[in-house]
Amino acid sequence: MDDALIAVALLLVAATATAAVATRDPVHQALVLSLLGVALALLFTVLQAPDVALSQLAVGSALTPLLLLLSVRKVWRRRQRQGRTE
Amino acid sequence: MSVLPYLVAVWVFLAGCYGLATSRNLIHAVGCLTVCQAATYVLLIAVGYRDGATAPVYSDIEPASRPVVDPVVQALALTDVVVGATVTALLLALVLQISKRHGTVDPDELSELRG
Amino acid sequence: MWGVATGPLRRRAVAQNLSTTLGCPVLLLLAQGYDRPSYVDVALVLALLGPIGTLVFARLLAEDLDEDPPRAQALTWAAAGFAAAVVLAVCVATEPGRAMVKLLVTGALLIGGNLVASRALARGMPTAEERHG
Amino acid sequence: MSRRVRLWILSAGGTGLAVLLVVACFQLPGFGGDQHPYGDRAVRESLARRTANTVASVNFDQRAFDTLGEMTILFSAVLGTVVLLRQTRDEHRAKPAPAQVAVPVRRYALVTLPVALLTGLYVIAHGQLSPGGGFQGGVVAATALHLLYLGADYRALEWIRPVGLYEVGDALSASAYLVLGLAGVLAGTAFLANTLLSYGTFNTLSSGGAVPLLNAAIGMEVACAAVVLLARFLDQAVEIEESGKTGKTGKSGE
Repeated sequence: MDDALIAVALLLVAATATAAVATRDPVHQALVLSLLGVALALLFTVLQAPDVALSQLAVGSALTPLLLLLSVRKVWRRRQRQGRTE
Repeated sequence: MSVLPYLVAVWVFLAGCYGLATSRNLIHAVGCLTVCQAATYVLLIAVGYRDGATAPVYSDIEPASRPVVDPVVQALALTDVVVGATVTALLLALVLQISKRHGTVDPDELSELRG
Repeated sequence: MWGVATGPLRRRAVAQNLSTTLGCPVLLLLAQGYDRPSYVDVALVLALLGPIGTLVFARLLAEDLDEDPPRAQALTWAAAGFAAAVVLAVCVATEPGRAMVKLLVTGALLIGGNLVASRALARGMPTAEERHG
Repeated sequence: MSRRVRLWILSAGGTGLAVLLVVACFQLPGFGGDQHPYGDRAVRESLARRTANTVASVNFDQRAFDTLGEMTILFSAVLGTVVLLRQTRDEHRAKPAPAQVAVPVRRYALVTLPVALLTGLYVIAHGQLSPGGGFQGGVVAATALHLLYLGADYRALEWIRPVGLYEVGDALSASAYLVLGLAGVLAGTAFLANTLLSYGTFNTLSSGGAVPLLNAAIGMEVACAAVVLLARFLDQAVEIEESGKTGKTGKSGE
């Protein structure tokens, strides 16, 4: 039972990580990365590491996507303004 | 089963490296770097796991009543998760500076600029 | 459900919301299965931060989502029902006390947050949101 | 060097690395094995010092010096971000238009904000007992504050969050950690040695000697750090405007 759960969680993490790398658009990637955070948290819980799961959830579900999206928006706004001035 | 977690960590790490090397957008590259970081956490936690054990937290179980997994690697991983996020923020700040100075976030165009 | 890592933006956003709603009950069940009440903290934090994450996406991607608002009412309600069922089942299994209160808070946060986030994505709101800044 | 050549070099290197890593995997002790000499010793030490959460004991007691290093990385990362994202001379601030937020979202944010702050504090305070601790709780509390940005708008957030104060808090908690460590030296033991305070009763809030104090310092440090980071990024993304000619200077080669 434990082994099956661990295997499922591991494959989930591997699949999500591959999807995160394969997603080229940073906005879409931010969404996949927040999924990866949840998947990692599940894996850590199954591997009996609730502390690390908590840490990963705190960072992965809101903080990292927010930072990524804000950077994307800043770059995008700058490009828009360049388009207008040139 | 006895090497599957390690292999998954290797796979995630290599996938992250591939994305890092072929990325056409620095923000995407930073995202790939976080995937690489995730691989190290998986490896660390997998090394510390013990069959049939539980977490080394004794607030709700009696000490020595159940076998526990290795707390040392968990401590390493947990600090690194949070510190890694701030380092990601630092990298994103660098990306923003690059985009401000050069008007692009594509690493290929950047190397052309430098000549 | 995890295959929704592909597809248009709106499908991804809904999937991200659903991942919280389904991941949290799984965490509760795991806590019950391992007989470790302290694991409930993880579920509590996920129930708290998951909807915040979705709201972040809803806020910052407002103009992209406005073009074709995602509609997944049936799916959302199904997931919320599943979450409620799991929370109730786990509540029945624990004796009343602090642990029960924690569970109920988790459940309320999870379901409320999920519904609000889903509606924020779907723009079914009294006032239309405008892009910020 | 063209893209294709680079891709070839990458695949060659990647294959080599993959082979080495896979070989290394098979040399590792098997997954789920029973051999954890360091883990067993850490658990024994932690129980001797009456800290229920062994992970917190490793972090803030047995390897407290290592955590000092991690904290330094965190602090310098925040410092670097603040320096990189400061407002330069060719930028000016534009007041963002007040955003209209849907009523349910606002209500949800207002209800959840205190709950989230409380959860953050709970996770920090129970760090030495149940899963959690300064690192996680700090991030949760910092994220909770930003519910205000989601529920109201940016100006409401600025009103409740004077960034300067949080920068000071960041520095203060970093030095609090150092002072707690130096207290050990002054008392005649080693730096960051957990010998000054009594270990307390097992599984209560004040157990574990210096662990709860160091934990609280880290919690405050991380919370302030996350708030400052997000504030800088929000400033950049929402408020700061450029004068419009910066993009072109780059192309002439700086």
